[in-house]
Parts: sequence; structure tokens; C-alpha cells
Amino acid sequence: GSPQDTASGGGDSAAPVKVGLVYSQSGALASYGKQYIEGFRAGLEYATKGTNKVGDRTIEITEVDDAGDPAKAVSAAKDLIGKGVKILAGSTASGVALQVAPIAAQNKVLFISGPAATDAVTGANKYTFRSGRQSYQDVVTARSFIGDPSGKKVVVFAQDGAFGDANEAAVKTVIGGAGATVSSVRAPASATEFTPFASQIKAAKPDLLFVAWAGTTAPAMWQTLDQQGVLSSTTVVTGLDIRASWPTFGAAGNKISFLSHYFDGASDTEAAKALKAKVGTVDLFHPDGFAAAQMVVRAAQEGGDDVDKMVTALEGWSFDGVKGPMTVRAEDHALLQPMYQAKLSGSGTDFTATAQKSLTGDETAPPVVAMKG
Amino acid sequence: MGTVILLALTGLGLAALYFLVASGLSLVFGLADVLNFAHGLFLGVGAYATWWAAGNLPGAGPDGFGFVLAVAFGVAAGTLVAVLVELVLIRPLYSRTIEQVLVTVGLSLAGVALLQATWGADARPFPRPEWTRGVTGILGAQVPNGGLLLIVAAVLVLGALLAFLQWTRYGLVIRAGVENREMVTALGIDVRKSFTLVFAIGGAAAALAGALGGVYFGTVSPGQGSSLLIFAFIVVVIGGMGSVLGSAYAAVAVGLLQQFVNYYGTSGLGDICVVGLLAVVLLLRPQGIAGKVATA
Amino acid sequence: MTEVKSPEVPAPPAAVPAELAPERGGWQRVRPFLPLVALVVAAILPYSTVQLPGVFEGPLNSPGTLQLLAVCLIFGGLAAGYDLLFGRTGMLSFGHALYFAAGVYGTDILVTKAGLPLWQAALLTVTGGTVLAALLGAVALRTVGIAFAMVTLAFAQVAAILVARDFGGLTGGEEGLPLDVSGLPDALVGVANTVNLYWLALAYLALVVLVVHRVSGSPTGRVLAGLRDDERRIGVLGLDPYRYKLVAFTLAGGLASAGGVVYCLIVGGASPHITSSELTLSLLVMVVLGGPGTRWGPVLGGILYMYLDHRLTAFGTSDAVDALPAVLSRPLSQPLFVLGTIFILAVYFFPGGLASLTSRLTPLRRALRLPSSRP
Amino acid sequence: MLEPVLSVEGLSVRIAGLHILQGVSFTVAPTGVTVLLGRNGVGKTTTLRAIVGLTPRGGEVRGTIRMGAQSLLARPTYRLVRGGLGYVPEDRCVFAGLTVAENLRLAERRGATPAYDKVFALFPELQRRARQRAGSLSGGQQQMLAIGRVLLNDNRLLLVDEPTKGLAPKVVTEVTEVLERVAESVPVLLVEQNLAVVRRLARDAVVLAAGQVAWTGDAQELLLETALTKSLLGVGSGDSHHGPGRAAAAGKDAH
Amino acid sequence: MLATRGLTWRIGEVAIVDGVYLDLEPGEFLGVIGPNGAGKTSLFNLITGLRRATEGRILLDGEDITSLPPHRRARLGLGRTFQASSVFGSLSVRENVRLAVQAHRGGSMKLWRRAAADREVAAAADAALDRVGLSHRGTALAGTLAHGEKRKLEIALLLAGEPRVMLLDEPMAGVSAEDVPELVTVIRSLTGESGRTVLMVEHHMDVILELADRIAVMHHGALLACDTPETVMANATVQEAYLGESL
Ligand SMILES: Nc1ncnc2c1ncn2[C@@H]1O[C@H](COP(=O)(O)OP(=O)(O)OP(=O)(O)O)[C@@H](O)[C@H]1O
Ligand SMILES: Nc1ncnc2c1ncn2[C@@H]1O[C@H](COP(=O)(O)OP(=O)(O)OP(=O)(O)O)[C@@H](O)[C@H]1O
Ligand SMILES: [Mg+2]
Ligand SMILES: [Mg+2]
Repeated sequence: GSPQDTASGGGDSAAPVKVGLVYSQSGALASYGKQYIEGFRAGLEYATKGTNKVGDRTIEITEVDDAGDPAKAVSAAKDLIGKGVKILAGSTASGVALQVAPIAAQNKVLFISGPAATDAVTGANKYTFRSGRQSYQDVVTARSFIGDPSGKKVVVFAQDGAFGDANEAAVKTVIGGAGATVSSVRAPASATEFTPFASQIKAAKPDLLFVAWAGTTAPAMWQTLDQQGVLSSTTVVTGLDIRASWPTFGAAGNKISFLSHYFDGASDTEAAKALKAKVGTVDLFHPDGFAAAQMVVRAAQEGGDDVDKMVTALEGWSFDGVKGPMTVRAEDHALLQPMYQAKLSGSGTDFTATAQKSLTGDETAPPVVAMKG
Repeated sequence: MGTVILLALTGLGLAALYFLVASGLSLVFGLADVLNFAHGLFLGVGAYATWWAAGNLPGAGPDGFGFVLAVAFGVAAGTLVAVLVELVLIRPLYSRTIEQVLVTVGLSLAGVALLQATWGADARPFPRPEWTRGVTGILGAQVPNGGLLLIVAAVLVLGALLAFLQWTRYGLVIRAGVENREMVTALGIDVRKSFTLVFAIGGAAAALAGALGGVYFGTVSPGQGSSLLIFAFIVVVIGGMGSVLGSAYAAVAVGLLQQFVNYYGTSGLGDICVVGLLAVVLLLRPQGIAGKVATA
Repeated sequence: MTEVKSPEVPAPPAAVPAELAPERGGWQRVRPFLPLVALVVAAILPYSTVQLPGVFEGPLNSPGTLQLLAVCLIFGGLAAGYDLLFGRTGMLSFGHALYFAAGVYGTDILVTKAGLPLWQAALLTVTGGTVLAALLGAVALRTVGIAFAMVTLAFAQVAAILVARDFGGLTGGEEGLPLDVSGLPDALVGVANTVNLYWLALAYLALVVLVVHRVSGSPTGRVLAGLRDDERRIGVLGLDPYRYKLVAFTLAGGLASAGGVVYCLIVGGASPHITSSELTLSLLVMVVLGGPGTRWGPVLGGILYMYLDHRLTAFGTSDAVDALPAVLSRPLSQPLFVLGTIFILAVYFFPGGLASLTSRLTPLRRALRLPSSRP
Repeated sequence: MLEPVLSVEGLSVRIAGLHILQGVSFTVAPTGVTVLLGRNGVGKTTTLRAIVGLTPRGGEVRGTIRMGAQSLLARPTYRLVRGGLGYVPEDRCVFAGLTVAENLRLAERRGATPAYDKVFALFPELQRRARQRAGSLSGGQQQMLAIGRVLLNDNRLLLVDEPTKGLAPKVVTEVTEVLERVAESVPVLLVEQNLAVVRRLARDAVVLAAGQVAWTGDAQELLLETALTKSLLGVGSGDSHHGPGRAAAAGKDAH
Repeated sequence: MLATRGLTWRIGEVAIVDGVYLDLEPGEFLGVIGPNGAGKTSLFNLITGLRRATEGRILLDGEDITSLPPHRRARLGLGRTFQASSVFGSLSVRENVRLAVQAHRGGSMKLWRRAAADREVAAAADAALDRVGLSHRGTALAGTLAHGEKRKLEIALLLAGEPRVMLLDEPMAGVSAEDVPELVTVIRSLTGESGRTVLMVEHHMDVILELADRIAVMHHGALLACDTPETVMANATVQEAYLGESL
């Protein structure tokens, strides 16, 4: 056979719809991946009314582990595309999402990014969508914690690198744009001792401290902020991570105002009920998987095997997800969705999050970006 | 003023952590001449064993004597693993340094993956006495007790190791053994035993570091050990292979440097400075601060 | 011995470099052509649709398989290049990842951010990588043994930190930097063209093997082999050890950055984990796995390592594994667990690496031949 | 004649494919010095190393080696040594990284009191240089250290491999006298190429050639028979290279 | 030819080599004797640049080489053997010598030519091996040679370099009795043929007496005497310090 030829997606109506899920089954983000896939299965059942079919075509899912490594993800993506898969979804890590997106565009297949929170996925290209929230939406939610920002002093504490940069930038535009003075304290992601940064923050005397920190050192960071009296001296806002991490906040947990993408009981929609019924306790990234499944089904229904039709079908589509009404914004494929303010209460190993306030998708909408590819 | 003291003390705390990790490494590396990349695993074992004991071992618990017991259990576990590793994997490979590297690398990969397979990738909250979360006011600085605990522990470990090398013949035997195992045995010494012992001690030190690290971070996660390892290596090398005292100096230098640069300089600069320090020291004094000249 | 051997450098289990070994026997006369045969076979591989169930997902010519093979080939080449340092000269560098990363990020940034055409970017990158190696090598080589290893590590670490810092958004920090393919020749874009990337990788591997082979068979190679044994002696013979080590270091660095260029195209971007010291460490593992100082050992080691690294994820999630009781399936579904275990086993079952297998089979071969040779 | 302290029978050693020793058999008398002779590469060192169980990895040893009743083969070296088998290796193998004092300290054993006074009496140099790193000792000084190290403990049998190699004539004489005194209390199996030393010390001689024992018997006899020595060792005991007197140091020097 | 001017090497307070003045005529053969630890090897290390002199100068053909690195000195025609054999253990005996030849011929920095193809080098190497009588061991790994064989290889390596000034550190060490005369002839022929200057440390008195034009006696790092064999041997201090009463 010629080296160029690749299997073509079966055109006939009875052939199954091939969907490839490339996400972290092993590696650091394995548990995110687990939630994602559980959510996806639940969503698929929900969206296909348990038939697992669109029309008379069954949806055939291939799962591949990328172990959080873009190189592996790219290989997997190429492999799947080579086998005639027209719909890719998954990508737990931002790095992976960013490298799979162009592959999708080059080969004109649909790509629905997963939990990866980087803003850069939004508007990456015509074929790339997202089923989760993005950093910017976190920040907009954070803003809602200080009534009128003007004249307020806001400090961003973020780790070095793209994730930190994105958050800092977002805060500058969102909160700074609304009249607050924003400064930032940055620390290397590898840092193990946070006193210097805590001191810097304290010296700045902010009205609001926005913390964007991911990784295993987070608990040490919170403890230091607490010990140095930062938490008690100002409003501290940060994103609420997966349940497993809640106990690691320890005492600090009760002093922080959380913005949340999702937590068990944050919403009470049909979808949420269905999801809860499947997975028991819902966690941070279940909704992303769920939404991904809904979008896949929609794409398959409207588009058949024509990817461009799928794209048009998804653009501007509004649907009821786990979190409530969601909209795929036509211009840049941002996924507008509700966000939440939450409080942690409890101690020891059992904490519970309670919603303080929920913001609608429009309230948390990120600014429209131009489609890059 | 307060800040300086705070930074200094917390810096020392960090240094203590580095030293605890490095001491075992330095011992095994310098004496047994084994680049032990599995050291991170020993750390992890110590940490998880302590965590497990605090939860499940009768009598052990998160604080008071129970905690001591838990840590003791953790250290015991680390030691055991280290000894097994030496007996089963390393012993057949002395004088084949490079295969040793391969094996220890393999171990670190497999071991960490095993921890992850057993207890999951997420960080677990680490059981620890309440007071370790608190702070102590020293000259207007709120110094975290966790850090102080580390400092104390580090000093004790340093003392113990120095005593071991000073008052027993093992240090000597092993240094000679690295040079020429045959001749040591030809002097009527069972050199193998000594090497096992060194590994045991290295493992114990690592496990202790793992446990106290858990206290310090407040959590335990599979990768924790390995992430500390690179700094430990740097400390060992700056200090001079096999010189425990050297490692202590180096740890202090690295800890303080990192702390102050991170405060007064831009972020990330701290690490760069440390690495820079490493390069400079080695270029000026290849054998490290306290190391001995290799060749006559 | 009056002089103390510097205890540090774990000189590899030195074999007489194949190239320097005395040649004899009919077998030896065929031998030089085998690599060519291998190359041809590898080159026409993409035309076969053979299915190797379990070994590869799809048929040999499917994009997924070719992609995987391409990555393996690259690392085969990298390992061979690294062996020029480690196996041939006895220099233990812990910073080799730096030059590879320089290749990857260099190409990526020049193409994506500066919008240069590929060939210019590639040219600049390789030159840059080589110069970088020469400069850093010139400093690092003032030390020997572990000190040298650690200085090189230090340099690589700095690079890693800089990449992670994402200065001016150049590197994309921990998220990495996807390659902007709009400026690339179409032949290199799109799944259908994966085969071209495969051929590119193959060409790279061939290049490295050729260079390493020629160099270690050359007068310089002889000196390098000498350096591995006794540096002082080389000096007294009237050769400047420093100069030769620098040449080896620079050459290896250049080859690595060239590999980076190709890798960047194959993966379609750069991600920070290639700057990590783990990468260098895995290079070391590849070489030892294959057999240091041998012509094919490191290549095989590299290919095998990468193959396992990619395929074990699939293995971990395969039904076969899931079927097992949790005690087994849990660890087995951790690719790194399996990989690590394999290293350990390899050390005990092929001491001297894959390459030593042939030599360990020779007694057998001889035994088989004996009766015939005796009338 | 008395029960031999050491008896070697059909000793055969292969290393890296080379069949170095091919059935060597000899005995060592319970008193005095037995000298093992032969030219470079016949396997003198290999023999001694086989006896103390230090054949390099991959080498295979066959035959029997017994010291009194017990068989030595397959017992770890350190046990043999503790059992009273002292070994002074050919290349001295002092621990270059350690000081002279540390080198000596290594040889100390639990329970036994090290005979420092004896050693320092023999080699005052060692006391003077106690704190110097052995690696920086001169060739001859290292030889002294290597011998002194073994003499710290009392032994049932000493294996000494070319002790006078690299020693100044004066020191050769001294070492020879040392060995002579030692031999009064302990039997010695000596590898030595300096015939003057042999003449002075040896009672019995074993000559190796082509991996086998070519001659055993009374050493003095061997040396008297010029023809014999010539055929076995390739030198006449009387010829200029090994004649008595000033040329005593002939031949065997250092490393 | 070769001269040292108050050459001194101190470690801390101790002078290991202590103000040594030497003058070698071209083609001269100078034997160096002295008790163990006198500083003979150290002197060689200073001259060949493996150690840096703390005081004094070293002149080769009247030009100051005191601060040159070892390889530059070797290029100027200074060759040596080591008391502790140091050969390339993992290379075959033949490769060892070829490397030495190639180093001497210069132009070793050829990355693309096949080393094995250079017949001249090969020939020269084999010649050198022949002269020390090691041809039969050509393919053995140098590391596995017996002690005596290594000594011969050392000399072969030296020959291959065709040095103008040769420093031999106890070349006879461990060479079996029967080979001594043979090696003596080799060494003599070296000097004879092309008027090479030789500096040889040897405890092996009659070899020294046979070969040396002059004998230098070192003691505690200093030059005790440097004169014709007869006078030196007659010298009472030498008798006392070095030779001692014979066996
Ligand atoms: N590790 C080894 N591998 C291969 N051959 C070896 C090894 N060790 C020794 N031999 C060979 O065994 C033979 C005997 O070596 P040995 O050192 O016993 O000789 P010897 O009698 O002590 O010589 P010398 O008088 O020079 O010390 C030599 O030919 C040597 O090349
Ligand atoms: N690096 C060093 N540090 C300290 N002392 C040293 C060093 N190198 C040599 N020495 C001392 O210098 C003296 C001379 O050593 P050297 O090796 O030159 O003696 P030598 O004349 O060669 O003796 P031999 O004939 O036994 O080899 C010895 O006492 C030795 O201990
Ligand atoms: Mg011998
Ligand atoms: Mg000497």
C-alpha cells in the first residue's frame, strides 16, 4: 500500500461514529482524567437516552492514555486520525491541548478539548472547541468578590509560566480594567518555601489577593500564607480544586473565598442529577466530560461524517449541561457557562463546599478573541 | 529587621530539609560510590509509611507519642527497603557503577509509580501534631514551627552521622573498599556488610527526611521525594562527595541563598543562583567545599 | 597503583571499539554492507501494510505506526550521539538534554515566533546548538568526573528554568509551544504526510550512525578511546586531552540539536519536559541498555526505550492487564512501573547491553560450527 | 618431613579464555620460606591470588587447596585471612586515598592487639609519614606499608608477591632481613625474581613454567646448579645480572 | 639539551624536589639513583609537566618550558615511561602503540579518515612492538597483560613517540631476569642510533652501570652527586645512603 493512504471514515449511514478520547489515564493528572472519562460516559448515556447511538449509528469510543505528555498525545492523535476518526476529545493538560489543536486543524477533524484550562485553546482554530472552563472565567468570577474594584488594591500571586501569566493578564484586564490597581507576586512552580513571597504579599497590603497555584506544593503555600497572617488580613480568592485536595487546605480552608468551576451540589439541573446518579459524588471535572459527550453527540447528529457541518452545528449551540445553560460562542468557540462562589467548611478529612453565589455564563464571558487558524 | 530574621530562619529550615535529604545521599554516594537515584524512593517510602502508620498502626497517631511512633515506623520501613535494595539489587553490581545508575533509575521510576498505583497520584494530607502548624515569635518574626522542627532534626542527624564516621571504623572500611574491594577483604574485613550498613543508614536518613518533609509540606505525594532530589544532589556535590559536614555547609548556603534571592530578586532567580553557585564551586574547586583531592 | 584512580567517573564497561578491533574472517567481509541493507529495509518499510498485532496499533504504513517509529528513530540517533561522549570517550554528561532542547525550541521559536522559513530556522538552530555546546563545553571541561557531570547538569538546569519561566512568552512555559505549520512545506504537514517525517527521522539516524562510526574509527576516535582509559598518558604522548574532549562534546551537542530540529517537526511543537534532567538520564539508560561504546547498542537501546515508553501506556490500559487481579493490574497499568522494572531486569539479563547478546552467542555459534570444521 | 602447612593439588585456572595454570601441585613446608619462581606471565601471581580466593571475576578455578585439614577453595577471602593467611599483593595495593595511619588501622582486628611497635621498628618511615596520603608515597614506601600492614597481625602463613620490587638495594637488604626474621615464626610462600634474595631466604623452591610445575626441591640446590637455573629461569645464578654483591638489586624493581 | 635550574617542588613546607641543577648533553645517558622516596619520580613529573615546579626553571634546547602543559613538552620531543605502568587497558596492545605513533606523527585531529587504513602508522607500531618483543601479544587487551608485559608495552609506547629526550622511570621493574639483557640492548640501541638523550631511574644497579655515562644520585629531593659511575660508586655517602651492605 502507498505510505500516504489513510483509512477514510466509513461514509455509509450504518457505520459507527468513531470518537477518539486522548487524555491522562496515568501520570500526574490521572485523577483529572478519571473524572473526565466518567463524566463523558455519563454524558453519552444522557445525550443518547441510553442508546449510545445517534440515529442508527453506534458511537464507538477509543480511549488512549497520553500520560500528560504532548508527544504521546500527538502520536495518539495521528494514529486515530489515520484510522479515520473524525472526532477527537480529551486533553487533560493544557500543554497537550495546545499541541493537539493544530493537528486537528491540519487534518480537518473535530477536536473538543477537555479540562485543560488555558485560554489559548479558545479561538485556537476553526476545528477546536472546549468542553471545560478557561482561566479567564475563573478571574471574572474572582472579581465578583469585591463589589466595586475601582481604587481597590489587588495582588495576584501566581506561579511562573504560562498558567501564571494567563491569570495575571486576566486579572489585569478584568479587575484592573475596572479601576483597581493590580500588582503581582510570582514564584517558581518548584518553590518549596513560601515565606519570602508571603512577606512580599503582606508588605503590599492588598484589598484582594488572587492566588493562582496548582501543584503538590499548594498546601505548604497556604499554610505559609496562613502562618504569616496573610489570610486573616485580606480577602483571598482562589480556584477550588478537586475534592481530594480539600483536606490539604487544613485550617486555611475556612479563611479563603473560593471561586469554583464545579463541585458536588453546585447545581441541580437534570444533567446534574443524571451525572450524580452515575458517578455518586460529582467532582471538579465530571462536567467537562459530560459536556464533551453532549457536544460529540450533537456534532455526530448534525454533521454525519462532514466535519465542517459538525463545526457549524456546534458554533453558537446552546444546551443544558451539568452546570446549567451553556453556550458555544460562535466567534471563538469559548464555552460560556455558569461559575460559582463557594466556601469550604469542616475540618480534618471531611470538608464540604457550599455555593455562595452562582454567576451566569454571560456574566463570566471572556472577551471575544479572533480565530487564529 | 523582622523580615531578615524571618527569611534567615525559614531559610535555615529549608536548608535543614535539604540536608536531611542530602545526608543519606551523600553518605551512599561518597562512601559506597553509588549514584543512588532511588534515594527519592526511600524518601517516599518513609513518608507514606509514616502516613499509613499514623492512620492504621495501633498506638500510632497524628500527635504526641503516637506521632513519634509513626515516624519511627516510617524510618524503619525506609531502612528495610534500603537494605533490601542493597542486598538484592546493588550488591551484585559493585565496581559496575554505571549499571548501578541504571538500576537505581529503574527503581526510582518503578517505585514512585508503585506508590502512585497504591495510593493514587493526588497529594494526601499528612498527619502531624497541631503545634507543627503554628508559629513561634522570634524577635518579631513569625517562624513556622515546622521549620524549627526540621532544623533540630537536621542538627541531630548531622551529629549522629559524624559520630558514626568518627567513632566507628566503617567510614574507613568503606572508603578503602571503594578504592579496592579486593584488598579490603584481603585484610580480613567483610566489606559487604559495611556497604549494607551504609545503605541502611542512608535509607533511614532518607525516610526520616521523607516523614519530616511530610510534616513540612503538610501533604505526601508520590513525586515529592524525587522533586527534592535534584537540590539534594546539588547540595551533595557542592559540599563534596561523602563529606557529611560539607553537605551541611552547602545546604545552609543553598537554603539561605534561595530564600533571600527569592525575596529581594525576581522569582526564579533563586534557583538560577543556586545552580550558578554549583557551577562556580565546581569550577574553582572540583572536589567540592569539603571534598578531598581525588588524585595524588 | 601509585596514582589514585579518580573515583568519580564511572567509566563504561569499555569494549574495544568495534571500529578499532582487528578485522578477520569471511563474516567480517559481508559485515560493512549490513547497515546499508538495514537502511534500505527501513526506508521501504512504509510501503508494507503488514499488521503486527500487539506490536503496533495499525499496519506498518499507518500514520500512527510511522509516527511512533519516527520518534523511536530520533531517539536511537540521540542515544548514538550521546554514546560518542559517554561510551566512546568516557565523559559522563548530565546536561545533554540542553542541546536537544535547544534544537527543538530553537526551531520552534524561529519558525513560530520569528516566522523564518524552515531551512533557515534549521540551519540557524543547528549552528546555534553546536556553538552553544562548544562554549559551555569549553567551561565544563575544566572539570572531570562527577564534577563535570554536575556542571553540565547545572547548565541544563538553568536552561530548564528559563524555559519554564517563559520569558516574553517565547517558550510557552509549562504549556509548551505548538509549532506554527503555516510556513512549513506541505509535505511535512498533516497526518497523510507522516511518512515524510518518518523518512526524515530515518535520515537523521543514518547520519548520526555514520558520523559516530566514522569518527570513532578515525584517528581522533582512537584518541578518544585512549582518553577513556588514561587521560594523563594521552597528555604525555603529546596530545591535548582538553582539545579532543571539546571536539567530542561539540560534535555530540551539534548532533543532538539536529535531532531536536527533526523531533520538533515530528511532534509539531516543543514542551518543557524535554529540557529536564530526566531526559539526559534516559539517554544514559538507553546507552547502557544497548551497550556503551558499541555501534548498534545505543541505537537499539534508544529505539527500544522510546518504543516501550510510548507503547506501555497502551499496554497498561489493555484488557489483558485489566483482567488481572488488582494487585497486579494496578502497578502494571503504570507505564513507568513496567519501564523501571524492565531496566532492572535488563541489567541482570543482558549485562553489557543488547549489543553484548551477539558476543554472548558466539560460544554457541562456535560450538555449532566446530563439528563441521573438524573432518 | 613434617605435615605441610599448605598443599596445592591439580590447581588449574582459566581467565578470559586463557588456560593460565594447568594442574599445578606443590606443598609449603610448615617452617621457613618456600619460593615460587618463574618468568613473567607464567602465573605466579595468579597462583597466589587463587590461594587467597581473589581470582578475577569470570575466572574459573579447579583443583584442591588445603591449609592443614580445611579446604580453602570456595571460602570468602576475608575468612581465609582472619584464619591466619596473610597476603602481600604484587602491586602493593595500598589505599591511595587513605593516610598511612588509616591504612594500618584497617588491618587491625577485633580481639587481637595490633603489633605496631614491631612494624614501626621494622619501618620507621611509616611512623614518620603516618599522616601522609598513601597515594603520594614513593614506590618503595608503599611496599613497606603493604608489608607492614600484614605484619600487624600474626599469621599462620604469609603469601608475599615480589616484595623487593622497586626497592633501593639498601631497602632490599632490609626487607630481606625482615622476611628472614618473620620466617622464623611464620612459614612464607614467596614470589621473588631477585635470586640474591632467594638465595638468602629460600629453603624450598617451586618453579613454574608453561602453566605447570617444572621443578620442586631444595632452593639452594637449584641455585647451585647453574645449568638447571639457566634452563628453568633463563639465567645463570652466577651471571652478572644476579651475581652476589652490589648487583643484588638486579632485576626486580618497581612499580 | 635538557637542563634544570634550581628545580624545586614543595608540598607545604617539605621540599620533595629540592633545587636540582641538571645539564644533559645531546646523546648523553644519565642514570638517576637514590633511595625510595628520594624524589626521582617527582623530578620526572616536574620535567614532563605533570606537576608544576614551585621554583626553578626547565630548559629544553635552551628554551624555557617550565610553564608549558605536558602535551606541548611532548611535542618538543620529551617522552617518558611511568613507574606504575599506565597503558590504555581497554585497547589492544597494538592499538596502544598505534595511538602513540599517531600522536607522534601529528594530525590526529582527523575526524573522517579511517585510522586502520593508515599503513605507515600500523607499520611503525608493529616495528616498535617487535623491538620490545611483544608482537605475539598484539591483539590482547593491554589491561590483561602480566606485569612484566606491561613494562615492555610502556617502552614500546615510548619508542613509538621517537622522542629526543627520554625519561625512563624504572623500565626494568618486574621484567623477568631473562628479558633484562634484551631490554638493555633495546634501550642502548635507542641512544646509540640517533644520539637521543636519556634520563633513567633504575634501582637495578648493573643496568645503570652498563648504560649510564654519568650517574646522578638523589637524596631527600636534592642532588647528592652527579658524576661518572666510578666516582659515584666510590662515594661514601652514596654507599651509606643508597647501596647499604650487600646481601
Ligand atoms: N584478568 C586477566 N585476564 C586475562 N589474562 C590475565 C588476567 N590476569 C592475568 N592474565 C594472564 O595470565 C598470565 C599470568 O599472569 P600473572 O600475573 O600470574 O604472571 P606472573 O607470573 O605474576 O608475571 P609477573 O612476574 O610479571 O608478575 C599472563 O599471561 C597474563 O596475561
Ligand atoms: N602528592 C604528594 N604529596 C605528598 N608527598 C608526596 C607527593 N608525591 C610524592 N610525595 C613524596 O615525595 C617523595 C618522593 O616521591 P617519589 O615518588 O619521587 O620517590 P622516588 O624517588 O620515585 O622513590 P621510588 O624509587 O620508591 O619510586 C616521597 O617521600 C613521597 O612520599
Ligand atoms: Mg606477578
Ligand atoms: Mg619512583
